[in-house]
Amino acid sequence: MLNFVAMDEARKQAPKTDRGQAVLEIRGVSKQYGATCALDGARLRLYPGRVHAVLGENGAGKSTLVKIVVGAIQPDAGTMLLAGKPATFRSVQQAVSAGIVPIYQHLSLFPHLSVRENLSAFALGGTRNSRAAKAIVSKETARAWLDSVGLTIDPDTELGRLSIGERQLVEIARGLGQSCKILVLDEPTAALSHAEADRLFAVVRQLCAAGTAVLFISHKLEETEAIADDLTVLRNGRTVIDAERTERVNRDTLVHAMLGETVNVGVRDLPELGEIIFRARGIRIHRRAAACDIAVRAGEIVGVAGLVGSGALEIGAALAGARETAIGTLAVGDRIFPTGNRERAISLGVGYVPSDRHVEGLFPVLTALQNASASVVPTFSRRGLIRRASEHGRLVPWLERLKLQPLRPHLQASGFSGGNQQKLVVSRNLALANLRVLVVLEPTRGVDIGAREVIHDAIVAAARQGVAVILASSDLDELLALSHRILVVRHGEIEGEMSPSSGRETLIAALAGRGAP
Amino acid sequence: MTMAAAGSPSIRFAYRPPASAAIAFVAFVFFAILVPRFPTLGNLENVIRVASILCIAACGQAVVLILGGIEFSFGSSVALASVVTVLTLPDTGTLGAFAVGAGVVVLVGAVNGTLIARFELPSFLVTLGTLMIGAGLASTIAGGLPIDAPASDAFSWLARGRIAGIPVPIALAVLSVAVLYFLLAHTRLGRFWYLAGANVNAARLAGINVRFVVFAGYVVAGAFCAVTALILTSRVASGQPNLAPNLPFETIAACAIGGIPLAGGQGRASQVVYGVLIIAMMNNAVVLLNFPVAYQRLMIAAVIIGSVLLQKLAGKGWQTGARSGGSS
Amino acid sequence: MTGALSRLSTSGRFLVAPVCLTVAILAFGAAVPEFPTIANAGNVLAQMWVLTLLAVGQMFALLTRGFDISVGAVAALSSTVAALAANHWGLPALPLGALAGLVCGGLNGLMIGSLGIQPIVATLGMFVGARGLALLITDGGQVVPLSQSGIAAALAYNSLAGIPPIAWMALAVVVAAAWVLNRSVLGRRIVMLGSNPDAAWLVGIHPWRVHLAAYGLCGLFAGFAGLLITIRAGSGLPTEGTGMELQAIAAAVIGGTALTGGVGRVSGVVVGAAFIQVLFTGLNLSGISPFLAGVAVGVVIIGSGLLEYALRRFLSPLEQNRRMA
Amino acid sequence: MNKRTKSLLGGIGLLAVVATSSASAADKTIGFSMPDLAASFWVSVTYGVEDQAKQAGVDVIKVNAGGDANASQQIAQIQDLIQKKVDAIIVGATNGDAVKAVVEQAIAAGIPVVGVSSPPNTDKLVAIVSADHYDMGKLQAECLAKAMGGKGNVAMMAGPSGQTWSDLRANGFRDTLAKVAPDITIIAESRLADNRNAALTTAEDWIQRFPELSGVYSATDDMAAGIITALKSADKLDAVKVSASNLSPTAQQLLKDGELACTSIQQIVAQGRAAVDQAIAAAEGGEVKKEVVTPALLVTAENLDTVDLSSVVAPSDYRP
Repeated sequence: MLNFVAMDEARKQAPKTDRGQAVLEIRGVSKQYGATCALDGARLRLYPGRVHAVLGENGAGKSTLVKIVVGAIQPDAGTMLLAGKPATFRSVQQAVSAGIVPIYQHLSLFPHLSVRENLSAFALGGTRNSRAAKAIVSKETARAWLDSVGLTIDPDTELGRLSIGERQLVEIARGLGQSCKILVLDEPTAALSHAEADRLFAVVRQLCAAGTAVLFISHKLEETEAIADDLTVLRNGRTVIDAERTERVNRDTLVHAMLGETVNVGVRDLPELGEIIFRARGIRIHRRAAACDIAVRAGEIVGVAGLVGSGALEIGAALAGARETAIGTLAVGDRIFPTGNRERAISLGVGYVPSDRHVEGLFPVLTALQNASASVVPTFSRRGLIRRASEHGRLVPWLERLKLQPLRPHLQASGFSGGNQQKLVVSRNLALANLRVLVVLEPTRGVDIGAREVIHDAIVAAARQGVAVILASSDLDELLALSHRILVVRHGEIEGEMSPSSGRETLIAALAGRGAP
Repeated sequence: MTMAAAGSPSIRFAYRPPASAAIAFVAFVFFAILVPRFPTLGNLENVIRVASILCIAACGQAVVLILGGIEFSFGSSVALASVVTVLTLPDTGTLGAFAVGAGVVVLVGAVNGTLIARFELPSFLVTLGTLMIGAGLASTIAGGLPIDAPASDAFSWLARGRIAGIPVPIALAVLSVAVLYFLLAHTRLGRFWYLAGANVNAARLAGINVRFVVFAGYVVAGAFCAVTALILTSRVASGQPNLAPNLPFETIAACAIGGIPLAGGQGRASQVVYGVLIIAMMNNAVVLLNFPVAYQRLMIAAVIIGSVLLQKLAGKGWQTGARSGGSS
Repeated sequence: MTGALSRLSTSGRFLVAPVCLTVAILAFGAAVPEFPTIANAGNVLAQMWVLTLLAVGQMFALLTRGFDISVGAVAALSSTVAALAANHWGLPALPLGALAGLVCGGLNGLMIGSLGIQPIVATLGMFVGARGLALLITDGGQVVPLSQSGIAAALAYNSLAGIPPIAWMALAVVVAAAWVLNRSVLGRRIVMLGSNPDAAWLVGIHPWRVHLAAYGLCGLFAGFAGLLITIRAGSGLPTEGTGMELQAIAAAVIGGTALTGGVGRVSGVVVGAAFIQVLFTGLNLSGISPFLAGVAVGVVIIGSGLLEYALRRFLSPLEQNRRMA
Repeated sequence: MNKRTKSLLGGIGLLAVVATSSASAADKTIGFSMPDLAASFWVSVTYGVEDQAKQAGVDVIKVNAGGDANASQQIAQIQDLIQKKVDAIIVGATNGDAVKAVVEQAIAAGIPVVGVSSPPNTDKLVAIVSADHYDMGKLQAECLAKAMGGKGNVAMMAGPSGQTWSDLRANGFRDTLAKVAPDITIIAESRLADNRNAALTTAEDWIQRFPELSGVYSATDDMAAGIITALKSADKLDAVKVSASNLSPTAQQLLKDGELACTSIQQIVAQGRAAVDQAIAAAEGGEVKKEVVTPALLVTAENLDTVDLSSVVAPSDYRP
């Protein structure tokens, strides 16, 4: 492990004596996954009795940072100081016994175990005792823990029967129940109602009053401002705001820091608009949301903006026919087709770049060429036979155009960097012979700048060919630069529409829920 | 052969001979030196003939493994086919009986495919169920006893005949491997098998009719197995309710030894051939050496584990989901 | 309403075996008057334990999302080792057979947990290897008669409160399995690993150790089954147990154990094994083709899968709404 | 399909009979436990048992362990028969040692047990009906030695390992061969093959490995059929003599065609009949013959027509 302490010392800001000594300090931490750099010299300082929020968009490195703090993964480089003393955690167990207790975002519960057993998971994982009863908390304790988060369920209920919100509360109760110096909350409120969240904050306050440091990871700006004493913002694996006091940071600064301004999205001439070729009617992604109606013209790029959990991605997936909705229809031209049927959608020329490349987009063990051609197999096959030369001939120009690096079509896809993997998924759609509508979700998430430019060019080029593009992204610059108009999504429905020309600040305000655009 | 890109050891290449080819070659040289009369032409023909029967069914297993599934029902559908073939022989003639017998195996494949593709049941569960049902039916129909087929040259031609001097089973195995190669490398369906096996979600979102593709995979697997069933029936000239109970395990072992990872999305026809050859050479060698059964079995076990482990250590293609300490 | 349904979806799988068992008992009872008698129940209770022990062991492997097709072969090896040991050192050495099972299972666990070999490949190797070893130590598969077969026969056939002593011992071992699964830390860890492997890692569980333990238990129970075979047969049977691995998986699956891991109850598996045993016994006694038992088991396996599919289909819209709400 | 329906109906019919008969003292029910209905040998025994029982007016409950290696299944089945309170049990053992304990259990429960062909290894049996498997091997040795002219090389397809019948036959063959034809060498022995397909594969390998092969001992006729197929396709049938045991329709045809030198048989149908007679006698408390020996016979092409097949093999249309 490299030691960046010396280098870091030099950059160190004036000590903030009034907060006391940092109970946990992380310096220059880096972590590489394959070709992707998740953390790049990030730093973090936690002070006792204070809530410390870590903010950042998806892929900024938050969850990697959390995993390092709790010992689930080991960094490639960097130092960790626990109460001023160097420490390394080789396992979760070591971190827990050092008083660092994680609460994950409903990742680490066991649906087939009872609530009480879930509450005792850390003990079960680490105990040397053989009897489970010794490691499992008593019913009274369990009730008390659950009570602290306002849950009144029977501790012996099977966890699988609880709602997602209730499960999240169980996860929190488990963390709160451990005796800890540092509590790590990873997006704890994602599945909570307001009342539940308030309850949680009350408990967090109590813990702080008793001297616990709380690491709080969230996307929600409102609650961050409400609860956090200090702020750290990560972007692209780097710390951009370092342990600043919350009151010194206003919200717009925060959003700027999170989304970044440094990345210049090249200004592009957007194509002329044609006829309306894509319509969605009455799409509701869940029961309580209002129906969405969307019409997109040929050559038009419609941005869909929304913070994480807003439903923007879900709406995008529904528009591509990739997500079944209870109600609503889609139409390309006058051809109507149902939601949730990609086969039909693709036959009508609806391309789709899913948001989660690894789960929904990539065939990691297959070659780059096979990945790029997955949606267009019929175009280079005749009577069921694949014509390899034709496949090569059709797809390789796309790979060249998208500047695939390295340009080796027969390399296994898992060997490419994130940006180049994304190019494969994009080219799969661009190569559609009858492409009329392109739904692109988070096209540049976890993608390096070079690939990002290339993908943006390709999207605009497609629109110029008369393709209707729907672009959902958490990257505001991307949306502002590429869209003809931007739909703002909150709470699973389209709350309004704005023009990119009204500017970044307006969009941020709209996303943050301050004033209709 | 392409050279590895500098500094990225994790990169693999699509075109390279499978590691099992080397194992097969070493095994061949080893046996040729150590086992008397192993490298004679006649013996090698034997090895290949026995290998060819296994090879055809293994081609079917390979399709299922590429789809990320597993196929146990081969064990009984072969027996069911042999019983049905021999029973229908008097009424339908040789060709008709073969057609009926093959139809039975394909039908079992279709039932598996329907349950797995349409109802999204685990292939393990479904094929285990059809394995047991098929075995029960075969024994019930036959009354538990082998039923002799009337001796006829036509009936035994599949196992004993020659086409242009080549034994029919070998010719059929070559044909099967060619068909498998062709399906996998040159057809749309084969490409869809890879895609569905590599990432079923992504395949669905890429607009592929995953249900049909999976269904077709199990039917094609059944068709390969049907050929094996007919050759075996012709070979023993009787309907045997207990014809080849270990066929599913042998075919899985052959594919695994050949280097097809059971996680799905990968596998080539040549790997099936090498895997089958390794097993057949070893089986032949222990008979020629007049080894006791015990050593024979221990050797087979060692080869299964050893060759899979060797390939796992050699190539990284076997790593399905790299997580420290985890495997599942 | 929703609660009751979701409860059905989680516990419905455990109803398959009892329902099938009841139906089988009623059907055979109608056909054979002696069938549903207490004495016959005792008879089934005396016979079902070999399969039960194999199935309970199998359950541990299934709980971790794996499976073990070597259990039949391991049972035969254990049976032989037990007989050889008992003849060499006297009857108290019989449990060495179970130790042989434990070793085989542990090897499986190491191959799967540490080396990352797929369960099917690892246990297939063990399946062939254990058979070979059993033949090797018995000079090509000769049965090993126990020199003190009288005591073994007494254990196997004398009645102790209605069922033979050996059945009580098997019952005790099964109760121990239930204890391990429900009350021990190891049992919790096995369920945790199968229920959510990522989370298991995150709360500090070492997956390879749990794999080792789960397959070790699977082998140990196959070893117990081997002991049972030895005692009942009064000899070590090196070639016994063909086809038992599949029956054991069938019993475990019918008994509600999920192939997807994390779900399984010892009681369910015992009832599943009892169902299969009743099926065989009933078909035996009623003179109907014994081959139909396989058909019935196969139909029940696929039927239980379809039932789960139906519950999933029927409940998923409700679940989805709940999740969104 | 039809057959299956029939067997189902038969089963149900039998149930009805069983249900009423168990109450009546006049009618007897005999249990018959055998290792493997997939072997022609046991089918013929079963035929003898069933046919004789029909004539005597007793019911038979037959249970099939489903394989020579399924001893624990057979133990359970004999327990079922004890439970069923049959009046007598006929046992052909998977393994004489393995079922010894449970058979003694039956005897202790007051049920007389008759051993047939492969008797349980206990001296408490009320009767043993058998011909020696050892003799079958012996007869094969004598015949094969003659056919080979007293010299040459023999390979043994000795059948599955660990089974009483296959071990005894092989020993009989080996011992006798050493005596009557010391110039004949046994050059190979396989115990892996136990069915036609495996025997065929093994024989093919032998033909390549041992060109000097001039005789093959086969433990069963089914395996002999496989061996002969292999020899025929290698064009070695004239050079290599094959002997076998048992006399299924396949073996009869092979003898007629001169492809099989000889086969040693037990009069297994007769054994089945005798076993039923003894069982009935025992059940009724009548006089029981402790040991019934139906001698092993050697069948060749010459005496095939004179052998009383009705005591040897079930009619070809018989299905158990």
